[in-house]
Amino acid sequence: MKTISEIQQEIIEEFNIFSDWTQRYEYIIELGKSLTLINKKYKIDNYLISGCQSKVWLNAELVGNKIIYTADSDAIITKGIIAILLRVFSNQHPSNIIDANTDFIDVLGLKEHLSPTRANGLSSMIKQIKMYAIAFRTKLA
Amino acid sequence: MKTISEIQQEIIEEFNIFSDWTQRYEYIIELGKSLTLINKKYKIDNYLISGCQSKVWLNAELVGNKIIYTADSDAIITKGIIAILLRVFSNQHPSNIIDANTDFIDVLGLKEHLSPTRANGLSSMIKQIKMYAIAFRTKLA
Amino acid sequence: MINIQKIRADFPILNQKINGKELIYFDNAATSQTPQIVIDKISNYYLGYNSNIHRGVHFLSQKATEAYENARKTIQLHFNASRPYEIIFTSGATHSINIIALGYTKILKKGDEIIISEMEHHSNIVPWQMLCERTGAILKIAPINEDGVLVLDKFKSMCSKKTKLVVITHVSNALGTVNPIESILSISHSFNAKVIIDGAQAAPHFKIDFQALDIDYYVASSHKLYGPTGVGMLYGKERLLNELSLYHGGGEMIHQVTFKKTTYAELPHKFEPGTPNIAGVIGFGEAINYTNSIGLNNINSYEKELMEYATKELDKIKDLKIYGKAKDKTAIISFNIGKLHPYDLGAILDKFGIAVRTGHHCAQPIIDYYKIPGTIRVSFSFYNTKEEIDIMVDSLIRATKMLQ
Amino acid sequence: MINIQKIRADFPILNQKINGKELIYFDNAATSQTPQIVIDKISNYYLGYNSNIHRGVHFLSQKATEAYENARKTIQLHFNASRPYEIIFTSGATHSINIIALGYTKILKKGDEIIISEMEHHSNIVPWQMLCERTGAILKIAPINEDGVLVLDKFKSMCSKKTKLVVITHVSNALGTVNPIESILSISHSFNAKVIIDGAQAAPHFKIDFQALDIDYYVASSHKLYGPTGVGMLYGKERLLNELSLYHGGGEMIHQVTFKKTTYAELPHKFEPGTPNIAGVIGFGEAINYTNSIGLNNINSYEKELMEYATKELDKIKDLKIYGKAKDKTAIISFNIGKLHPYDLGAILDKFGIAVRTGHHCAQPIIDYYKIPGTIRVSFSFYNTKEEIDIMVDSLIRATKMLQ
Ligand SMILES: Cc1ncc(COP(=O)(O)O)c(C=O)c1O
Ligand SMILES: Cc1ncc(COP(=O)(O)O)c(C=O)c1O
Repeated sequence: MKTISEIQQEIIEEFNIFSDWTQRYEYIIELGKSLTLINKKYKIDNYLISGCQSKVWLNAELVGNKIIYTADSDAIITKGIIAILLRVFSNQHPSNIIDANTDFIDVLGLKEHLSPTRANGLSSMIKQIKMYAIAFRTKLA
Repeated sequence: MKTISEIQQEIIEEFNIFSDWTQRYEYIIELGKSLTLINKKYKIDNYLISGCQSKVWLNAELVGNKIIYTADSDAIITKGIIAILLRVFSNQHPSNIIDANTDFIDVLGLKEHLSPTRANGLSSMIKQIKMYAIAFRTKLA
Repeated sequence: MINIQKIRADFPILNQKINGKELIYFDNAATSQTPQIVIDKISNYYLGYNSNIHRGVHFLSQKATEAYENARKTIQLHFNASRPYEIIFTSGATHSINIIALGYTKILKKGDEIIISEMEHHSNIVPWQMLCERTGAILKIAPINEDGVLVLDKFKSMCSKKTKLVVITHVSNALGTVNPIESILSISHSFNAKVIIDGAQAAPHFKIDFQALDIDYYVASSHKLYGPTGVGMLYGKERLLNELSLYHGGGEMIHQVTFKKTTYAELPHKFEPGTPNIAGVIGFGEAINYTNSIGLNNINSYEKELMEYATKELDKIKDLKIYGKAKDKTAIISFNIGKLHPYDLGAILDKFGIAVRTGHHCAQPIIDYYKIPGTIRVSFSFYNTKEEIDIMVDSLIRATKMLQ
Repeated sequence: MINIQKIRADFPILNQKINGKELIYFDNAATSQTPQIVIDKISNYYLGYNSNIHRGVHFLSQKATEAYENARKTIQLHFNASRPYEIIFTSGATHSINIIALGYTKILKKGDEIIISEMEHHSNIVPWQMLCERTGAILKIAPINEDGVLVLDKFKSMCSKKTKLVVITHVSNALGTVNPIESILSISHSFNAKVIIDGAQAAPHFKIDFQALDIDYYVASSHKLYGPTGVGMLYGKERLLNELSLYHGGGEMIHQVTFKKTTYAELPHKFEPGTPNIAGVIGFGEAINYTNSIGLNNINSYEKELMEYATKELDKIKDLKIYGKAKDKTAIISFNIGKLHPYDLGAILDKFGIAVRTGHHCAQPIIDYYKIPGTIRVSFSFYNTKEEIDIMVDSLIRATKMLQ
């Protein structure tokens, strides 16, 4: 089982082979297209994190002592970044999720998408991911 | 009987002998001190033109076909300028008052005191002088 | 005639690279750029005569006051208001609208009606919803058709003697539609209703004559008019402004204050409590001077040319759908490409150095009308060029390929 | 320590002649001067990244948004507020006060009491009079004594469980008195009253810690804080801000708008409808940075030195009477000479190149208290010098001779 920072390092290395933003974006778009679909029953307002640019739906479940996140978005770039975030955060122990940071996103050259002012829902999604982790840690304790 | 513009010219010439603003101001202050007092019964709120810096009281009476203005202020420089204005406008026919302008004040180097934004009451006083003239002209007609 | 080289040199901000590409600024409807002469005017204020205005006896204060009041006269003349004090300086169009809406709190009665169009900006919706909540007045929505055009017949049939206010944008910020304000004014006036016109998107693009059109209220923002941020104007006919009640108190706006009784100053001061945005207002005046030095007619015809060219070129893109097909449109094109999300296209255009706006443009009801998540909005100014449009169209095609 | 040569070089406006004399600017309480670094910050905004903020996907918009939100953080840290969103940007202190006063419209009931001091600025009187008119609340005046000091005992005895709000200036703009806000806060809080502190004249001169002092609401103006015009701040505790009702609607401040129902965004956005004064806010943040680079403690002790020196020198002038003899005073001296009218003295000082303020300083009640037509107010900043004070005293003596 890889740690969060190992996965982050892995992604950074994958991105290193791209020589410009077009390739990075094409990859993200691919990731977006191949993102595992969220269960339809979670694609409702209760699970909605609304940025005013794009919508994000997020669900979290505790399986054993790990959290499984699933998510979706109506915008494909947002979805691609969601795929990256889930790869990092999903299937991890709550404590590790709480402690993790998202600086690797800067390294990938995607910083602007996580700006709280971009209102694409991603920065709220990260907040929400952490909130779930806090809630589930309490449950586990 | 001198016309308004003759009096204005006269004042400009008087001021010409002053070599700097101190002398001009000293003269104005003298004028202020020697201004004929307004009848006490007019020094009440009804006759008040209030600037928020200094107060001006103004009264006007029709004597024959001429208007006699009397006025006062609580600030001496304002009062001095009032003396100049009354010398120009008082004891003149309403029509001539209505047509007259006050550009000569600029020539005297006192322009700033007549700025509507200086709030010393003088610019409102000139408006009021003209209003009286309009009212009395109607009466005479 | 527009000398585009000369004009672009007036706007230093345009001469920069974003992400390695020449900046193409097509977000003018959100905020227009500011010419050097306006920037200098603001700097020179702080370098030379920064001072609080009105009531100051000293030189700097007099100079600042004069510059501030000259800006008011400039704007009065530009829009042909009959008196300088009918121009109230505010902090922006939104603020101007709120002053009017608050001002009607005591005038409107339960059951009175306010008609508002379906294509308003949030800033021209929420204040009226709040006014209705305060007074019990009823908000009625004048509908648009599929082309994004107000259905004038329907509007007319909604008017009655209950109609007290008609609220309408001169130009829709989401679609570019120019509304027929002459007809709206004459219909509304025939029912004795007052008309509030939101000119935020109109004033930058064509000449408006308040007296000739018999306009009741008109609002605009400096930052969309090549001027600084934090300044706006509210025009109202003297008689109407004097009927509005006041909800903001402060210095400047009073005649006399005692704890027993406060009497208010006259127009415009009673609507300008507190120290205003002095540098901003002076810069706003200079921006209007600059606009007039180019000529709004020149601006308008050049921008029309850009619009037509862009519409034609965009129409060539497969699956591109333009929202807003009014005959009379100005400087704004809103569109989507197939089912692509506007955010995705906007994010990629940004990488190409092209600034457009995506989303609901603070006009959610109209976006809801079309049942879409938002649009890409391209908005032009007279410093834009056809070459920029070509690059954008090209970039859109490339972005579309990436996203499909 | 203050390096006065270096500091004066930061303020280019000071280096000019008025009427042939070196400008001496002693009107800092009306508007302070702006250092070059702040002017440059504003210019650089318009030259480099002028753009509407929040919601923009493109580079310029992101950059402007970041700079704007950084200013909020700068100000939060400067005043030690616990959250950035407890700092609301407004168009000035007056605007800030009005937001609070409007916000209490639905909270106050008939018979509730608001206590306000006798030494308030009109901007901190009129909004509360209006609030009382709207709600039936009662305005009670906490008196001052002949020294211009709040009579704390009387204030305390006026407090009761009816007291809902206590409104007090931190520093009197007319007299310079520093009010004992710690005591006022603890007395008020013991009656469960909220305290609104007008910091317009305090924030420029000494450090304030919102959390340490347990401050409920605090307002200030950028243009008195070495920043640009048209910007102010409103601090409120999160819980309190969220209780205030909203009277201004617009873009930015909403979460969702339909004609049926509008839901508001969170703090701080719900109090910042419309496009804010982006350049102004960024400049305001830079002004705070500049102030901190000098150090408010240095500023405070230098200004104290100026104050004491000026008081001593002025006291030598025959028949000169200083209004405001509080032990704790800051950077402001108000006085008259014999029966001379302040306007006359001010007009002559202006001719000597000296900018002072004359009149009632928008604090008529306190001027009425002393039964005078107004005062001459000299207000200092850290770029002023003892030499300037000497010249002023000399000029006052000459002016007095002219007028007698
Ligand atoms: C004590 C005090 N409060 C409030 C204000 C109002 O500030 P502004 O005019 O910047 O809104 C002033 C400004 O003169 C002041 O001195
Ligand atoms: C049509 C319209 N009205 C009002 C506004 C609000 O203007 P401001 O944000 O400058 O107050 C805008 C700005 O987006 C607009 O486009």
